[in-house]
Amino acid sequence: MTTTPAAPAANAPAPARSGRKFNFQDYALVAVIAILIIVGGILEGSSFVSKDNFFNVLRQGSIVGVLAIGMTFVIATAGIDLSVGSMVAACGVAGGLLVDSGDLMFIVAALAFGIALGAINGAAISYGKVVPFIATLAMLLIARGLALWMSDKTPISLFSLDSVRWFGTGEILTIPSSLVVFLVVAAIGWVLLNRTPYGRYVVAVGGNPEAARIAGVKVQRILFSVYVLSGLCAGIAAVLLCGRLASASPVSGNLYELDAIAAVVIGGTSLAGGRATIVGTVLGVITFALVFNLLTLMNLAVEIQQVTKGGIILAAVLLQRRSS
Amino acid sequence: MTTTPAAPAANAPAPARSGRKFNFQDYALVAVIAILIIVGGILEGSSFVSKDNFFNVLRQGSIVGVLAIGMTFVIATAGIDLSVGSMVAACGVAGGLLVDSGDLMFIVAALAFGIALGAINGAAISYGKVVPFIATLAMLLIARGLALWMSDKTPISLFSLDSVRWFGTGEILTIPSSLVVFLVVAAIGWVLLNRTPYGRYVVAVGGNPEAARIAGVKVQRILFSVYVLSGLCAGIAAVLLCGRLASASPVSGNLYELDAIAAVVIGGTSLAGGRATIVGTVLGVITFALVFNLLTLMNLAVEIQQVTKGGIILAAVLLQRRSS
Amino acid sequence: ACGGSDNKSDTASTPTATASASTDEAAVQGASDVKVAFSAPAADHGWLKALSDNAKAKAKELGIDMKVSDSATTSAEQADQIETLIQDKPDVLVVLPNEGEPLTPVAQKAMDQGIQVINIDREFSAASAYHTLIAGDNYGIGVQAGNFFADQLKCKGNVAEIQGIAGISVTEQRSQGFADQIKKRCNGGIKIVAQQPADFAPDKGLTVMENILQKNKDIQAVYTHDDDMGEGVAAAIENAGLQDKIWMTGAGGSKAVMNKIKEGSEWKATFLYNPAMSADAVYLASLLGQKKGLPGFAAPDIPSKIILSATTVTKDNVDQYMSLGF
Amino acid sequence: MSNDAPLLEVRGITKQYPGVRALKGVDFDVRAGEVHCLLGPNGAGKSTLIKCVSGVVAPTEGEILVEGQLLPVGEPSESMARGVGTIYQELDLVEDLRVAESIFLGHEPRRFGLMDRSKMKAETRALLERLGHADIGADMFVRSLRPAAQQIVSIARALSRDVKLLIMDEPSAILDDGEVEVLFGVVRRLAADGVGVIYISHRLDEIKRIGDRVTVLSDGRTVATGLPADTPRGELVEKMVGRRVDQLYPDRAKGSDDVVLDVRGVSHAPRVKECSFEVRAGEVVGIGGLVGAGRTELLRLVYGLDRPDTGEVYLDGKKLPSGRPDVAIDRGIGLAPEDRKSQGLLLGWSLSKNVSLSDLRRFTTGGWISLKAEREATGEKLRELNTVPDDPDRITRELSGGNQQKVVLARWLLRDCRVLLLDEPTRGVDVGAKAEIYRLIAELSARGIAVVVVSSEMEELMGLSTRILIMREGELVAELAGESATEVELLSHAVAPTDTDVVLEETR
Ligand SMILES: Nc1ncnc2c1ncn2[C@@H]1O[C@H](COP(=O)(O)OP(=O)(O)OP(=O)(O)O)[C@@H](O)[C@H]1O
Ligand SMILES: Nc1ncnc2c1ncn2[C@@H]1O[C@H](COP(=O)(O)OP(=O)(O)OP(=O)(O)O)[C@@H](O)[C@H]1O
Ligand SMILES: [Mg+2]
Ligand SMILES: [Mg+2]
Repeated sequence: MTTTPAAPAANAPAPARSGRKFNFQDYALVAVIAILIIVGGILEGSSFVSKDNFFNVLRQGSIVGVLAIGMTFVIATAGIDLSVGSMVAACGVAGGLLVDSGDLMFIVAALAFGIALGAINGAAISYGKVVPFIATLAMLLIARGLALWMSDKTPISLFSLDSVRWFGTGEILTIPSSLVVFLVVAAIGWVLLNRTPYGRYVVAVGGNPEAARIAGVKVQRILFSVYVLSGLCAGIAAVLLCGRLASASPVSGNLYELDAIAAVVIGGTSLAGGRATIVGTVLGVITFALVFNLLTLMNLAVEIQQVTKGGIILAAVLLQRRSS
Repeated sequence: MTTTPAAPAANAPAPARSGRKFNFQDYALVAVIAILIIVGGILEGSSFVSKDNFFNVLRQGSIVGVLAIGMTFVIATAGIDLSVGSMVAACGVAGGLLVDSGDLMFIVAALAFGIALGAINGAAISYGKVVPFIATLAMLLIARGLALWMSDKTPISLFSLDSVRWFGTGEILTIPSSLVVFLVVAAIGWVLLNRTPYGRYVVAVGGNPEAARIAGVKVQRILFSVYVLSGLCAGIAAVLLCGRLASASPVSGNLYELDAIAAVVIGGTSLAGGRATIVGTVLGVITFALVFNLLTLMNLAVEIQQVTKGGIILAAVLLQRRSS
Repeated sequence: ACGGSDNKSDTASTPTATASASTDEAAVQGASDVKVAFSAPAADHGWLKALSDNAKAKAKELGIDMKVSDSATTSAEQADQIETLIQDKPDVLVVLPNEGEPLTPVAQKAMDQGIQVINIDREFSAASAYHTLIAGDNYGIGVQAGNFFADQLKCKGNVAEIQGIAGISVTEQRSQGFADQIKKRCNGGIKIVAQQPADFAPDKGLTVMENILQKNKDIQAVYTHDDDMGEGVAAAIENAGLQDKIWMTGAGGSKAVMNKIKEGSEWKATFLYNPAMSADAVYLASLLGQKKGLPGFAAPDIPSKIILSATTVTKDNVDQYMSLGF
Repeated sequence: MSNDAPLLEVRGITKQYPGVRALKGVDFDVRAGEVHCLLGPNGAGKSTLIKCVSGVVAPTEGEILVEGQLLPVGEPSESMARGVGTIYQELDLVEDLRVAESIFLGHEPRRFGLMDRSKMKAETRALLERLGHADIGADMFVRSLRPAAQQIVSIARALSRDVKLLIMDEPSAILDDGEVEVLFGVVRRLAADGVGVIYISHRLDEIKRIGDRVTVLSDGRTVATGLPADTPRGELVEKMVGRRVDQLYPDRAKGSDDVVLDVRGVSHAPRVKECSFEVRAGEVVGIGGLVGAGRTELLRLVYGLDRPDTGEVYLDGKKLPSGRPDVAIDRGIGLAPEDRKSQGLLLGWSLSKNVSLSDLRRFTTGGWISLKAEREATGEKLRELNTVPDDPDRITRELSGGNQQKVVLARWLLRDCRVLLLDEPTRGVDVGAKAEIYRLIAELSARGIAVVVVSSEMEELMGLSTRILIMREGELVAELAGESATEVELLSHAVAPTDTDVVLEETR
């Protein structure tokens, strides 16, 4: 094989570009988290910096966290799913209708309902070619309406479902079970995204759908699937939430979509599609949960909390920019 | 602003090449609106199909409508402004603080505050390079926090401000004044977008920022400006809303951003940027206002309303697809 | 500014001395030793703000260093906040839950850990999840309103009902009480021709009412679930120039609305739902933390339920209640 | 399959785009083991034809047979399954993926349901080595590669499947001579193994080096088919353009004495090092060099798109602020970027809007754009360039590659520039249009405009330039007079001294 003299020039800047798995943005978020912990430690001492509280933070983050994993896939395709919050409520209520059939049926019903709603989103977007924003906005309304209607506008008590409640409040080797679920979902999400052909297709569809189609990727099928995935995650989140509250409330999950999207985006996944990181999403979820926890501990008035939270988000992202 | 006779004249050449300007999507929305009116007429008769009610619908739509005009520019650059709802509340309260200084000061303060908040958004996004979603999400929190803080969480009565109230409740030649304001804003927006270099630049930045920069467009300045514009529109919307309520409430404007974005997107402006239509936005606003009005008139239970609203949105967009 | 904290070491060392003092003072004196935590949904609305403020003011008055969390906008968030609060092991936890049902488990958890829970307003679904409930009477508001409408309209006419947030107990109870009472009193004489939620938001109240007025020109009165939201409804009525034809009522008891009732306007009444109940709750917490009963009560323990009556405030008695307005 | 049945047979294909009939009944065939060249002017329908075969677009009428069997249309995965591998004209990679992932997208080797990444990487390395580019790392992101390297990845991708028919749509447009030679080696070997190849190019000299047969397409029809590859160049050109192109290059620009553009010691690590040069009014300065020498980056620095680490640019003796292309334009500089698709054009816009973007103020009175004046002026410029179509309301995306290039040029014709920077202005442009662009450059310089042309075609530089600058690894290493320069001379400066002999040997 002849190597032409021109060849070496092609890779000149290459080395700098390689080790990009754990990228700058991730590092920056780790820094943000570290700063939050230090500041929190100074301001609030051991009520903030303690194993107990950290588990508490992580357990709190796990519900939005599960949604954010599904959302990462959706956003990787340059889509968006505004309906996850409402779907959480609808899935919980759907399971709650079967409260007398026991724990397993609750879980099956919640997940199945999530998959079904997600499939409607997916069908409208991939086959119906409706813009994701509009399709999932419609689903936001529909799922909330269904939740209210199925529950007759009253929370359903799940006090009798011990296993479901365990998901919200139990522990595995001192680790909160909802955190374990979140980590498992995140791990599966990571493998799916980074180690399977499916994950490559998702990113490819988001990055350049036409190029993906040319390469033989079934673009519509991939688009459809990510919304189903997001619906499934809503079902899982519903189980965690209902377990935590021991009831299925039709008004729960409100605005979770914003939290989930924000966590995904701050983690470094691009809303324009084509770039996705599960590690970043997990860090994003932790960042938001920490900020929320810290502000609660500091006991600031709600308006000051809001301004501070907004300021921290801006600062965190600006810090990311700086470092990358 | 003087209306020169040149205005209609310059419009003239359009018909010759109109194929592109008033596109299929717009026609489809006109069809959707027609269907809504027919269905509404059948179901609700003259309480729906009446000049009074149509003016009512349009007056109600005008607040979100003004926001949607600003949002059209933002989305044309492939951005998004989640903060408009909160900014409306903050602008109203900012004006309300000056309630004793009279109508003019109220209006000046509301608009100035909107411009200021918009400028913060714009600076963070264009110069700080923060993703619009995150920057305006932060502003959503900050503006709401400011509104609560400045108002001490209590609505401020604006009963004494007759001119401000006129914007909400007055009429010009039997046309509700807030509708007139909306139409004027829309007309200015249309001219700006379609007939001035600025509008071209906005769409160019959304379509291909790199190509726009190479062609000499000052990309950052344009990005900055659209958020200022959106902030200004929030200020105008605040004047209309406060005028109607005769008070400035810190909790008002909640979720207006979703309504505004939905109206823009259903109107045919692409969330990916590079394509924008003011006519579509106006039609989108009217569509949503009609749906809401009809559902309220029908006095359906809230859960059924939500499901129906979601269904109508989906159907409307699917109809658009079909016809284009 | 309050004596309680000055005497802190005294009271702690000589508990018998306080017992001989008047019960009320005794409560105040020992209060600063009681660790109280307070949780309520985000105080971004007039009534909730008043509720939080009253609790904080009372705590200050009693010299209690009270941990407060009042920024949750969802039940799950509030559950999280309560989890955070009980990590501090307070003696008493005062909670106004966003929703009763979903927050019962955390309250139960607190009780199980030996933290006494005082439940404000929205009742937990298990009696074991709280020591004492102090609440306004949402169903009672509906009933009072039903009575007021029945009297004013002489059991004949069309009314509209502007509700709060669909699917939460406050809304459902205020609605149910009203429906039940007018049915009972008038048996169909009063018709609810429109019934729509407006999420406790004035701007939504305005829009919803405007639409309702388009169709229902023959409404005589409007029953609204909240004073703040009602202001939007009132604006719709005034904007349509119907303030002489349609009257309305609120709920809660804000100063602004009481003033309007006094002036004479479309506002005819509001139904007290007194946010001072949180102050009472904090006071009860201070007693509970010291294991004392209610002064003047024979029972040695705090009652398990205190339901405040839903007083009807009209032009006739508004002056009497003005000071309670928020 | 018997040897005489063609590998590919296209029968009566037509393709109707909204408003355009791109193919008007084309018959075409490829035999196993041959390299069939497809020629034709811009917009002839070459890309459309091969897209029908590869399944990217569905033909309106007609049928396609592969090995005698009907091919389902409009489904890329079907075509690939039947052994059709395609290298498209426009880069078609997902830039967000890594090299190995791009190459195996859609047919990843798997193990236990997961991607077998080590196998993928090993095969990627083998493929890239075969193409002479062992230097492209399997783990690099496609986005981080130069266009030429991306093209190599595209080629590797087509070869990563078992192809029976390999389609190449202008693969050489952004490769340098050495890379093209390696590619030809690979193609020859594949053909020897019985693979049929369709080869599209505007570089006519390549035809006889690689091709067996030639088909000429023009305006959606086959105008000649089955020509031998050694058909004289003039004849091919005549068939394509419908006329003789006697003189490709107009008279050489003379230039004057007044320096318009003065670039002083501009550096931008690591691609541009201390470059200084002057351009005089009425002069055409060519910049040559190998692909990746840093020419594009140099133009970007002059234009103000990037900020130099050191150095200044003077226009008419006045310093240009760095990082301000808008100021550069105001002062009279224009740039036609190398990658028109991603940098030059808004593909969704009409031609008119694309042409006028840098000079909107001309049509604006009282803040109001006169659409009529805009359309007239831009239409005129498009016609001057013989753009097809020249309707200013057409959407740019729908134009063929060469015509899109003309739209970019029209923008700077509209604006009266003092200095024009043209980065590979004739890339992907047919001979006829090339001649027009050369004529245009000559006209502009005759009007006193200073023109800088970056090109990878040495012949073009020699034919056009008053002076030729040679860039190597970020430095300007030589200046030659356009009239007297020879290809060997240019090349010897362009490659590093130690490699000179090798290159001269290989390119002959
Ligand atoms: N998507 C499209 N929509 C409408 N017209 C199109 C589209 N794509 C191509 N065309 C038109 O079809 C014709 C053939 O284009 P094609 O790209 O096949 O030309 P080509 O021979 O490959 O030219 P070039 O040498 O410039 O690449 C042109 O007139 C072009 O404008
Ligand atoms: N390794 C690289 N990674 C990313 N972009 C690169 C790389 N090398 C070059 N580029 C970009 O690719 C384009 C061409 O590169 P450069 O300016 O180095 O070469 P050139 O001499 O213009 O060669 P070419 O013939 O490829 O245009 C420029 O836009 C440059 O910024
Ligand atoms: Mg082509
Ligand atoms: Mg180049």
